[in-house]
Amino acid sequence: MFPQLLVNSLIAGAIYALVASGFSLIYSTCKFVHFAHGATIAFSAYFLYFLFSDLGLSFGLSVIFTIIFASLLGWLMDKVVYKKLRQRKASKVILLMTSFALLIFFESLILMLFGADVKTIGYVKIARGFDFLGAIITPLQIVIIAVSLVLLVLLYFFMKRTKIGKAMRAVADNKEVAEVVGISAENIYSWAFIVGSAIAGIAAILVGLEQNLEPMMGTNLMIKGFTGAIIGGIGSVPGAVLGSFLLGFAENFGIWFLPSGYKDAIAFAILFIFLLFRHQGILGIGRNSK
Amino acid sequence: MSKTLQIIIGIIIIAIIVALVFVFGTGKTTEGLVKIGVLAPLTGEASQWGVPPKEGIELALELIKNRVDNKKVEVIYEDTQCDPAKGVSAVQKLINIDEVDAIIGAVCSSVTLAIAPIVEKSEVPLISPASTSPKISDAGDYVFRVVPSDALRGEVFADYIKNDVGLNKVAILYINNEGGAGNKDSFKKRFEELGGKIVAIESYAQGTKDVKTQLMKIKNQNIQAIVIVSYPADSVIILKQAQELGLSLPLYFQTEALEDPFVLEAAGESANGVIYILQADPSGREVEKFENMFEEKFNRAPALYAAEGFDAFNLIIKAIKECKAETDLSSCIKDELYTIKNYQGVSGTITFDGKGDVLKPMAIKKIIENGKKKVLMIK
Amino acid sequence: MVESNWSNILQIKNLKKYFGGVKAVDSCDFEVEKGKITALIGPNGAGKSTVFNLVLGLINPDSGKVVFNGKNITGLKPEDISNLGISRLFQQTRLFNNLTVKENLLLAMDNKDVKFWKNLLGGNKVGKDKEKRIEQMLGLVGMEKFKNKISRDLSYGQKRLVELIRAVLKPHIFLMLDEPVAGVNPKLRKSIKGLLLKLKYQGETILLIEHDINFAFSVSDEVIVMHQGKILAKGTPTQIKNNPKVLEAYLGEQFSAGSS
Amino acid sequence: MISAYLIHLLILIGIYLILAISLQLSVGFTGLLNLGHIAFYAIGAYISALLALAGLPFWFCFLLAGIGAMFFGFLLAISTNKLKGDYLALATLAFTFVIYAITLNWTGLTRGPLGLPGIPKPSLFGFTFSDNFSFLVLVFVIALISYLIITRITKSPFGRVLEAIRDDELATRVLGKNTFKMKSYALGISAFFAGIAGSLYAYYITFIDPSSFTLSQLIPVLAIVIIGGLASLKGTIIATIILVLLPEPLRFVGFPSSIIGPARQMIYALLLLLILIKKPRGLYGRIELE
Repeated sequence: MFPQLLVNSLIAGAIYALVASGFSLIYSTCKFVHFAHGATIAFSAYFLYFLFSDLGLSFGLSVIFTIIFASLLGWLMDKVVYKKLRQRKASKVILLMTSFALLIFFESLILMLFGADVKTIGYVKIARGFDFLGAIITPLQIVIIAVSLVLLVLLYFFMKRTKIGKAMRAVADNKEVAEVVGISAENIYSWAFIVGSAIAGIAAILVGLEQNLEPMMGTNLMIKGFTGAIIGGIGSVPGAVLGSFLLGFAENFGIWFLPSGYKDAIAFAILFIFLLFRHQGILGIGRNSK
Repeated sequence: MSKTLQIIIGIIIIAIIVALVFVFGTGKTTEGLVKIGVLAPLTGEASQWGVPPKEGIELALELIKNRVDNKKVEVIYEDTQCDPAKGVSAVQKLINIDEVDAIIGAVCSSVTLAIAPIVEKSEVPLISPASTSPKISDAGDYVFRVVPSDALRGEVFADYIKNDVGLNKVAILYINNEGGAGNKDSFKKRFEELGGKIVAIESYAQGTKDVKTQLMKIKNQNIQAIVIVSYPADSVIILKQAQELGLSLPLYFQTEALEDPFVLEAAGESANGVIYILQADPSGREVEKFENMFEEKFNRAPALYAAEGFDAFNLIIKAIKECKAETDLSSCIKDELYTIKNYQGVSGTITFDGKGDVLKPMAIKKIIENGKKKVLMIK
Repeated sequence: MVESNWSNILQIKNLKKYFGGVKAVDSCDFEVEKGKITALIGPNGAGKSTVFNLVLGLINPDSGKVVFNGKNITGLKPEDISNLGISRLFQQTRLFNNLTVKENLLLAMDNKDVKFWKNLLGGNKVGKDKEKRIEQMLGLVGMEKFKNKISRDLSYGQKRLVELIRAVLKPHIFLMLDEPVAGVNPKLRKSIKGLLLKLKYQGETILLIEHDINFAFSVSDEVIVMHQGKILAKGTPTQIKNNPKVLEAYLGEQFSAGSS
Repeated sequence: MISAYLIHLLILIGIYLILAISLQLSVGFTGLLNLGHIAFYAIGAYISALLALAGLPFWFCFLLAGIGAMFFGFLLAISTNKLKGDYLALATLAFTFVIYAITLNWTGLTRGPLGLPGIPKPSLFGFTFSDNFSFLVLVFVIALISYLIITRITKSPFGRVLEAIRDDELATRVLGKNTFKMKSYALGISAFFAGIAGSLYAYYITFIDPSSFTLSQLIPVLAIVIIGGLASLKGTIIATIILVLLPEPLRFVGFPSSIIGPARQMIYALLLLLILIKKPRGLYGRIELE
């Protein structure tokens, strides 16, 4: 049974990582908890459903448009709402509250536009997974794990090599200093939202295919994604992916021994323990409060 | 006080005044008006089984062209979000402001249990289209429901599996919410009474999309079948992941979820051979008429509990007709409802017992192949 | 001021603190004599503020000992060290921005406000004598009319003055001031210098970090020069002025002959 | 009769007021971004419900609910002492999820998802608060006492130290105050009142289950504290009235029945966003967090 548990954990971890990486990118740069990231994922998944199942666009086109839609949605949230609050130097608790309000708003909008009934994107047929060293896994699940790992590598290079990536890390490290050397923080915030939400688009596509769609999917994914991000180290994006895989493993191996009702309890207990003993997470940089 | 502050406070006050005027405006002409309140989770996680009953009611209202005898029928919808506190707020408003004559709802047992004492004290009859918790049976004289309690469903299904199919060792996978736990408890009690053995019990949280490890734990045991209690969305996930894991065990769903067209469409062949239990359909004619009319209005098939919403509304209308010029319409409706025997509803033949519960024959159905179903037994 | 038999109020013994590769404090040894004003000077990054943080327990040393008033206080919590009688002024302003000047000062005057039940039942009211003391201290630096102003609305210089008064008002036997006159206009510098000298004549012991060497020399009895985490030299201002090591490593051209 | 409906709303306002002013004590006055408040609300509700169902007198269940919640408040304070800002928010939010998972799965104690129905009406000195009006009087009196106690705390020198901790904890420690003890008191007292509110909720709604104590119940209370204005008890009262009454007029607006649910949620979210953007410091906010 061990290989199958391993595969289940990898799949779960990969899905959480897709959610956590986007969220963590936005958090590390803009320094606030953007809970409405879940709504971006949910809305993008429904947008893919609208393009592919309703309008009947080709799957390839629908995917590209969905990713564009996701980054546009994230960018709009920043420009229309968060930017005003930043200009008024609103404190973190207000930004957090605003992200909750945005989450409620978008989830109700999805409910109004698409109704409450369960939707599935019928692109991938349900078929018995094939054997892979004694564990059963479907092609889509392999794609999810692969994309998640590739994403980790791409993100790593994006942050290390590209101009925007370095600027983001500079702003994340010290906004004032970054501005002194000519990086416009506002500009970088927009980029953080664009890239972070694009990742949310990718997550929406893969999760939308693997699971069915419901209006509240954003909140559920977001809670696990942010748990993974914190365990991995809220400040570091690769950490978020690592933390998400750890969460996937802990949950699945955990309920192998404990009654399965405790799946969420295990996840949150680990989160709590990490926040107490190593609050900066595995890869996080310990911000010693001066 | 700054300008913007005054604007905000102004908006709130105007809104409240408008609301009260709106209320008083309609309040007066109650003679020629029958008011029915509807409580259902229209948003939030439970909206997937809160919206269908509302649609069933809308269809029924349209069919009677908003009138009964010489009175106009008005339906007022309230969103409970499956939250007891919001349910109490909504029912207080329906009873004390709108002065409704009857209530259809709530959907979630938790809300029904919270509002039961209030409707009991205000003597307003309530018919729940979906609350299945056994506790509701003795929640009050004014509390009715058109769905069998989990207790009944669990017993019938346990009898069927133990005696008719003849299985002794099963596992249970249930959704960890009020409906799921209620069904699990009643099945387990009855099945063990009959000498069967529950080898493993696994659960999953509402809203989870990954039950692979739970299925694996069950696959690991030596059992003859899995009894599953789930809602529409989760049923698709369970069927999909069971197929993906190559689970060959026969699946028995103690839920009407498989009757939901979305589930069959999404699950595809992974649903073939699955057996589930639901309230027995009356003669086909009744159900087909309802489904065609529903399709015409909403251009999609009726989802779970839409039929129950439809029946609940028509039962109240039937009671109102009998009551004619009664002064205290609410109590009269209550008394009339207790006289309902073998009512041919679209959700099954309905007879109310002394506690307002419904005695409905249960049907065991088997899904032959992509959507085609066969009734195996009526118990 | 409680009399203790030791002539030195503070002893630093072989203190070490490395941040990664940076040797912020590299085995320092020095003492601070009671009843005197001692200045700790040195170029930026010499480790002066780090020594202050080590003494006050904000960060723990890698090795070495801090003895205060005959008691080894290494590793104690900041609040416990502070209650032994040390009052500190931070380098950047750390006033309680949302509270008024008076509230900032009241917080320092005693620790009776941490008792929950006494405060809940109405004890610990602000007595007449406290009001007078606050008014009197604020008068020293001409800030009495700002008593009820919210601290964040004060200018930088005014904030420094209030913080200085807060440090002095806190019951203490040893004052540690981190650049008390930095960013303060010349007129106010004179009144601060006057205040420090007045405190010294009242028998107080002051250790201050100062960038402005002229001000340091003009007010202190002893000077300790730090450079790259080490003690370069110790002595009276005149000795330090002529000390070749200090001249070469640190003072160089900017030291002007006359003192202000 | 309209009065019964208004009485119901006033009872809700009373309960939410106790919840909001106690949250204000930890968020507004002590600067502890405590998102675990609903967990204490749940603990209080469950303790008093279980004891009431066991037939114990009202005053005993009521007080024990407060004390029980306070105990968990101290526990949380001790474990999260070193955490600041976002980390504290995330740890306390994780605490809420842990308590939710426990109440959901410890079926032996809490009957899990089946909840606890049939909680008896409270009775004091022989008088049973059976009708809503007498219950309103009870809630009003308790809310008034809570308000007076919390006002007294925040106006006293003890409250001044809490505000000092909010503005600059390090400087407060350097003045010789044991901020750890003070923060524990603040969190403990705020948890006590949340427990009291939970007890009143249980007695009033007569049925509690885990789903009544989740993130969606935290958002309105946090909104009240922010919109009322941090560290302003007067603002909190007005914000409680506004936010509890806000959804009510929406019930009377005749939306087409197909979108009635989501439409109200969206307007509620929009109004929330409007107030947050227009007044980031809240209606009576007088302080600025960093």
